[in-house]
Amino acid sequence: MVSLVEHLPILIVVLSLLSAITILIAGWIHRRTAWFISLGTLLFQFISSLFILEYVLTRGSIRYRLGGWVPPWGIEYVMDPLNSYVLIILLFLALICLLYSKKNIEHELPEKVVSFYTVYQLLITGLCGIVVTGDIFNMYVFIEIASLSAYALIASRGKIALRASFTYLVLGSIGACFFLLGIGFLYAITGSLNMHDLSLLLPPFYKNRVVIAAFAFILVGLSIKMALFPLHTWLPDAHAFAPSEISAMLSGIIIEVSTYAFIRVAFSVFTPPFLGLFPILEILSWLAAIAILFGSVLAITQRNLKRMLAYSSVANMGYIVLALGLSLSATTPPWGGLNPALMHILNHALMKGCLFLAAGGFIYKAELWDIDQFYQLGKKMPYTCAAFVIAALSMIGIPPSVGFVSKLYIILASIEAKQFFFVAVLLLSSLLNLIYFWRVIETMYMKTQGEEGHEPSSYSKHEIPMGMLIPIWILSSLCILMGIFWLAKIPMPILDRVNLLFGLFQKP
Amino acid sequence: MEWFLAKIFAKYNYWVFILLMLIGFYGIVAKENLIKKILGLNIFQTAIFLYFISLGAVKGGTAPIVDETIIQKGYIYTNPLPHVLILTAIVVSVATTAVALSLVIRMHREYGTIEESEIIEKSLREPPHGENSKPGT
Amino acid sequence: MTEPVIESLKPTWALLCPALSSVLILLSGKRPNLRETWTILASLIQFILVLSMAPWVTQGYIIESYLFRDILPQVHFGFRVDAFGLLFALTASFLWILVSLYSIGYMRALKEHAQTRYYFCFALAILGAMGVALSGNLVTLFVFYEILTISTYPLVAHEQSQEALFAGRKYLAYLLTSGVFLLAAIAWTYSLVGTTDFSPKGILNSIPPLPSTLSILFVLFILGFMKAAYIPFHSWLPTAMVAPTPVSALLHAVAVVKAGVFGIVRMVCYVYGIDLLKQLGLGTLLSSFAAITMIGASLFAIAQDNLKRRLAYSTISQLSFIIFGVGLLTPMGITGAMIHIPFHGLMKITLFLCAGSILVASGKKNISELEGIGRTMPYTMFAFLIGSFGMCGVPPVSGFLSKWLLGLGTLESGNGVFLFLLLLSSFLDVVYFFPIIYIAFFSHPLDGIKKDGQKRREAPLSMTIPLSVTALLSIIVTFPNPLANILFNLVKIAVRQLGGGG
Amino acid sequence: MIVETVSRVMIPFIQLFALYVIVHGAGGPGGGFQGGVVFASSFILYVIAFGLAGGRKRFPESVNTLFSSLGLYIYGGIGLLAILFSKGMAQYLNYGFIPFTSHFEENRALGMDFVEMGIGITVMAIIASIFFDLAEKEEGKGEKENSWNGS
Repeated sequence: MVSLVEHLPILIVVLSLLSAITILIAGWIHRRTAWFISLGTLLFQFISSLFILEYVLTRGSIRYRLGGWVPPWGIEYVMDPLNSYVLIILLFLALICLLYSKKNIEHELPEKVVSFYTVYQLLITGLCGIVVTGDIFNMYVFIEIASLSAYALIASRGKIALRASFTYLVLGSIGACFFLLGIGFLYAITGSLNMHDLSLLLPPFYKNRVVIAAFAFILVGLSIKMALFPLHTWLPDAHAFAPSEISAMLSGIIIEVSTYAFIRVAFSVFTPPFLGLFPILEILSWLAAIAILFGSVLAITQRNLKRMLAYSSVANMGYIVLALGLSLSATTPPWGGLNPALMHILNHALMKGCLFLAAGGFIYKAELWDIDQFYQLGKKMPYTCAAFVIAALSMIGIPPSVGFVSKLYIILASIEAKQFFFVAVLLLSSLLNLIYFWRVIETMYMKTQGEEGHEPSSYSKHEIPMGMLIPIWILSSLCILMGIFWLAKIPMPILDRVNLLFGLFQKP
Repeated sequence: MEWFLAKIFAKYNYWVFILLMLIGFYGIVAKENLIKKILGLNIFQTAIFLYFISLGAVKGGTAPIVDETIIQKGYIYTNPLPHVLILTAIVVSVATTAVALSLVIRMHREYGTIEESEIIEKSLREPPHGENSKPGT
Repeated sequence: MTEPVIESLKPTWALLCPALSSVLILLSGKRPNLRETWTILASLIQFILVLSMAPWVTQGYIIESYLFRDILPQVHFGFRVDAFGLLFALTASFLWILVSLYSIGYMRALKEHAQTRYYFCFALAILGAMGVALSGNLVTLFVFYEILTISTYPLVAHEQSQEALFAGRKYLAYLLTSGVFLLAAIAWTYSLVGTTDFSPKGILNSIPPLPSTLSILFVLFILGFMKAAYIPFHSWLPTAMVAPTPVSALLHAVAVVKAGVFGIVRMVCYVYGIDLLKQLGLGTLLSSFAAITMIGASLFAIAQDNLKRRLAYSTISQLSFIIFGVGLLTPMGITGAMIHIPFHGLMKITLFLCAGSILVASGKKNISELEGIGRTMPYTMFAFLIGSFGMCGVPPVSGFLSKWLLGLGTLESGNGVFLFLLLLSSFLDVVYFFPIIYIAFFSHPLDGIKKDGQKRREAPLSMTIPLSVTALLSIIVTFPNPLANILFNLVKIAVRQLGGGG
Repeated sequence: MIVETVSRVMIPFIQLFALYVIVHGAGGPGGGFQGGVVFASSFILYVIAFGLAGGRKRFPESVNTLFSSLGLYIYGGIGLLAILFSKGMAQYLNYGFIPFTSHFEENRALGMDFVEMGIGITVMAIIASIFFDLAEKEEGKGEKENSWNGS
């Protein structure tokens, strides 16, 4: 007997796929329906993901065999605390971005509303697929579905976005190919593609060069997808010129789901003992430290707000990977293990989501792209700007926001790992964050554009519609609330379960 | 020397795949023309597909259509799983190519060229961004 | 020895006052009267709440109110009010009432822009200062410390001119950088001893002493409390004087800088513990350091012509008295240092409010322009006189008492050089305050504006009353009376708790 | 003239062959992808013989979209039917539980055939639409093509 909740992982993926084509057909009949279908599907998905989390936490992991075939032959979907957690983040941000896009897409891409939502839904399908699957080849397919949809969505604005999308496409395909090659090596040595099965078959071969090469290929492939420092070159343009909700999804979810994929492969397939054999995680954390500094410094030099945020994403991926790199050396709860990395995945999704959506608001109302154009924006668009400020302060790490919590935890983890250099990097980066966000905030609120800027007409309110404002505000208030929740340890049991799963620290 | 050659030819499928991969990679990196870049990408992907398929090959194996005769006569048949996987991967690769081509078509329509450097040059000359809120205009 | 603990939500309520009022202020931005009513109301309620905690604390209880337990193992987010914290809280909340009144007059008289933002940030800043005062551990303190920094930025850059923006940037650059050091220091402390709770015994003495580690940590902490504006990290404070005067008054004479000093005292007495510091010999170092600031800032002050800038340097110098006193690590020194927090607050706020009144009434900012102002604004300048006497340590004013105690502290520590430095600094105080008084009262303005200058022209009542009150109070607290008793009792209890269970 | 006549004769056979390939996907060489492409080639032949406009008339864009969606619906829906008919007992794609016939294995085979058909229809529609798009040089529809790699 399979309980109803156990069907939800597959339903999340399949219904999302079916709704994508339903949107396409319904869009022929009436354009307006597209958004509503998408909304309905996403609501269903989001609520299901909550049920899944509840089920996983109370009754243990779900192992769902597609078509009743027994793994390792059949494809298996596995829900454990790690991916139920990521799934919720993913669907939540997707829902928020969808709410936002109703007005924004009608404004930005009036001719392509239907195809936008179709592809958007496909993107969600791909992302959900990456998260729920327990089969490594299946993961590759879903990564490609998500990436292809992302290429199309990025390109939807035309002009420069086309070039950005093309760059992303080429690099992303190379990354996917590397990932596929890694899978091929693993398959060559074990003859299995099921992650659980692989993790059981691999240990005798840990010192085998093929396995190491497989890991290296997978690491490089996924690093491209998650824009880890030397491989981030596609990211700034793609983030900057995509429609804003897609930028938010890219920065808040897509690169982070790739990080999830890496965590899954590194910890579920290769398992911590393998990672302990080689200084992989150390190299990663050093790269991440460079990424943090490099991203922050380049962010300072940007004039375009969305590009600046994009570089900030590079830095934030650095945070996540740095935390990931420390996960084996820092083992004391609550900051040990994967906790800080998983925390920052959620926190970054909230903060960057809010920032990109707010940046989209400026573009929507006034076509403002560059930071130096933001004179008096604090008066014209008070609510959007206030949300932006909250999220920016959170990025800087002002307590009690989410940014502060992640920073604190990563610092504590690096102190435990005796990596004082990383502490310095983290602290320095929060100062750099301050510099580039403060430039924006100062221009918004404080600077006056010479004398003509004082005309009373420029003070009139010019706020974005409610449909866009509410999602922004949900995210920005969550930036604070979630920080308090983290401090109150409300979501901690989930993370503790994740660490238990990988044996990263034993509960006392 | 002989030993070396034997070593190389024993695993010739790997050498072919690596060679193809590098050719593809060269195409992606070095070619200015976007279509050629896509071709390079395709070669790159195909190399990996070939590698996968060669994994499944068994010397002297027949097609993996299993019916009574094959089982009775104890024929060796090649491993079909990599082929199935590659079928999916080919679909993915075709889709990627389709998207890439459509991007190139649209770029050609915008800029009138498919040389990367010219596109970059032209895109830098146009007003920074902003004006393109309505695509295709 | 552990003190009896009372669980009470009062500290939380006291903090909710400014938090709620900030929201209400934002909501009623269109109606100035309502908006300012909220400010006054919140400040009054908050003061009453804080005052109502005083009886418990003077009986030796400690009030605890934890919102979230175990945000990290052994770290609770919440408040723990002891005598020293309450002392600062009382000072800050009391002065908030007066400054609120004053700023209504000031802001209206000068028709400043963005008043809603001003009051909003003001309330948030008080929230930060109160949080710093009442917090029970370093993590909570850090949270409010950063809130204080951020919320005062819009106040500093209020004018939005190039100069104000520059000042704001400098302000943030200094203070957030220091916040980073503070965070590093806190995280390090936590990883060393596994707790960040303040304890009168100190918490860092629970581990085997590692002189070099603890010294580096000490430097980190000191850098972390850059709000105390010690030399060479003082230059943000004079620059920040471009802010509206009530802001300078409350935030740069009371809340912000005092939060820094408060933090240093907390760190010295409650994190390191007096014994440990004596062992490490860091106290003398701290005092010498503070002494340099005392003398140096006074010398700088002499050179300033802008009244507010001179007062700012005076603040820097006076703050170092507190650090100096704590660094002596003797009961008397610490008593003097602690009591100097409210006393200096009262006196300095009087001076700043006077400076603001002068600006509103006559539009003058520089000391050289103040000729004869003692006659046109007698009340204001009389209050100023009291304040500056206090600064110099002239007996009937409270500044005398704290300096007396500090002097005793230096003798107790047996270091004659420190006594000399203290006296020298007091002398320098006279040197830079006397000219102001001389110019104001005895110097005659130039003939051309003489007639005009002879008329009495005080600032609005809502401005003159607060400054008179603070001036009066700074005399009253010198003599035994209920108010002074509360303050002295608090200090006594705090020192007794620190004094190794004595 | 010759081309047209030959095409007229050839097209039905091509399509028949395509159907053969599609339904043999489960038990032998062939399947939805191959069959779909063969089927689409018949349209391409038609367009070559009778011109673009004629081809478009026979196979308009709306039908194209409808077919591509229909294929996916069949593909996804059959799997869902498995859950529905077994009242939540069986997993997704467990075709054995769909009561086409009374026999479990036969059900499974039939289920797979249906899936192959779904794939075939989608592939056919998409290949045709790519062909038309490229031929007509219309506004590029980069977004639409990838709706089929889900199958």
